[in-house]
Amino acid sequence: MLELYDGGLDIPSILKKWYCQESTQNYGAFIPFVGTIRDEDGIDGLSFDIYEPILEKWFQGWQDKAKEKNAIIKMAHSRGDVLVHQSSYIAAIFSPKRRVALEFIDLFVEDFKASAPIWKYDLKNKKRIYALERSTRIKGSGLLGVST
Amino acid sequence: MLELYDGGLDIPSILKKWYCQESTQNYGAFIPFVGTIRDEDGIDGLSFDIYEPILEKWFQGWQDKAKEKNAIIKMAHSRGDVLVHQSSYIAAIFSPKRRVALEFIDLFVEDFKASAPIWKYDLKNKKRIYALERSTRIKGSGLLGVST
Amino acid sequence: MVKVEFLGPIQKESLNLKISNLQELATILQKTPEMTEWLANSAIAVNDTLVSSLDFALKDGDKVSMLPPVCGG
Amino acid sequence: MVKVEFLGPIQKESLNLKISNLQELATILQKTPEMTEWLANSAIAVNDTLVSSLDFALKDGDKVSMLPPVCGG
Repeated sequence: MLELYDGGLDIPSILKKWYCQESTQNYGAFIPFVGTIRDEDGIDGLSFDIYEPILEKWFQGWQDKAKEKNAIIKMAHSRGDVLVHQSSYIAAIFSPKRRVALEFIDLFVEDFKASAPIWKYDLKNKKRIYALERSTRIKGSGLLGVST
Repeated sequence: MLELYDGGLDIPSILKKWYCQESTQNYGAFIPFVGTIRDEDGIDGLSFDIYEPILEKWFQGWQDKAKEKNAIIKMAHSRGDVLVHQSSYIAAIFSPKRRVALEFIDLFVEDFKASAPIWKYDLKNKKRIYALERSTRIKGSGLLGVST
Repeated sequence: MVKVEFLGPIQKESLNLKISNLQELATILQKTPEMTEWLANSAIAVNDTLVSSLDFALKDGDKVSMLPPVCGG
Repeated sequence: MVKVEFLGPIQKESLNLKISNLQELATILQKTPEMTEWLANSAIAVNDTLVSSLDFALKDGDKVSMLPPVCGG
């Protein structure tokens, strides 16, 4: 399940909803990862653009991988502006056993950072500044830049 | 912070409390681990004994390790009986950066399983049966069994 | 016609081009100096699937998307 | 006197013994056949700190705890 929200996430509500949705499904381990905007470099917050069609496909690929281990993944992300100390990201793994969950949450979050089609901007003085230096090229980038 | 409760844990309330406690402390990553009793082997639930003095010392050792990385750890566990589909365990890491949190939650949960002075019993037909075959000897066990 | 769209921070209007593969798109976009860095940085998707070869054939109605470096979370 | 307590599933009342090290405790407990498996399985703490040597000296008022295999979570 992939959920997108405008602005900061209501983390306690999302955690409660997900936990209750799965509480009788016999998952022994539940591991959420929550990302919260840090107050640093004088930013007022961050802002996000998302390209949903590719995000959905990327997420479905992970859901399929999880299913092979009898696990499931849930994820929510913010669109637009999110202020400092608000949260913009939550992902969670439910699995029968703990090792699968501990390994999946790490792999999932790292691949999310490297591959999910989401662009981050610093919010400073009402301006939206693309965070190029903190961004990661998607694997295979540069294809159209090759001189021939 | 180490919290012990009689019976199953109210996971949504604990998650909300912990999240709100730290939401302005500039932790970019928050990773809880929740353990829920699985319906298996015909058990009605599990039951737990805890030896608090050593649990507190063990937990404080981890809190000190976390502090070196500017992270903190919270944990709650059930005492006594916890029924199937209820949760008996939650631990969480808060850290400025995600790598520290992802690595700590794994190491912490595994060491918890291997070292925390907590004993587990299956609840079956109103009886409490020690789960010896699923338990782990604490490092250094067998000291008094050595013949001399 | 093939629709070419520029995602996230690339400030450029979509294009509709008569091209039959990605090589032709590369040749066209490389003529625009302000695109140089984006071309070097960005991944390419055709109909929302990432592709890895310039020979990738395009047909009428296809959508090409350019994805610059990402940073979710 | 040294207090010896048996934690978790070990169904045994605490003992108060006049002993000066863990070796003496081992000798006493090894005489009880139903303790054999617990002795082989359990870790030992003195005053709530785990110890790893039978030579560990004990003094009046110390508390020795026996911790059988654990399984939290």
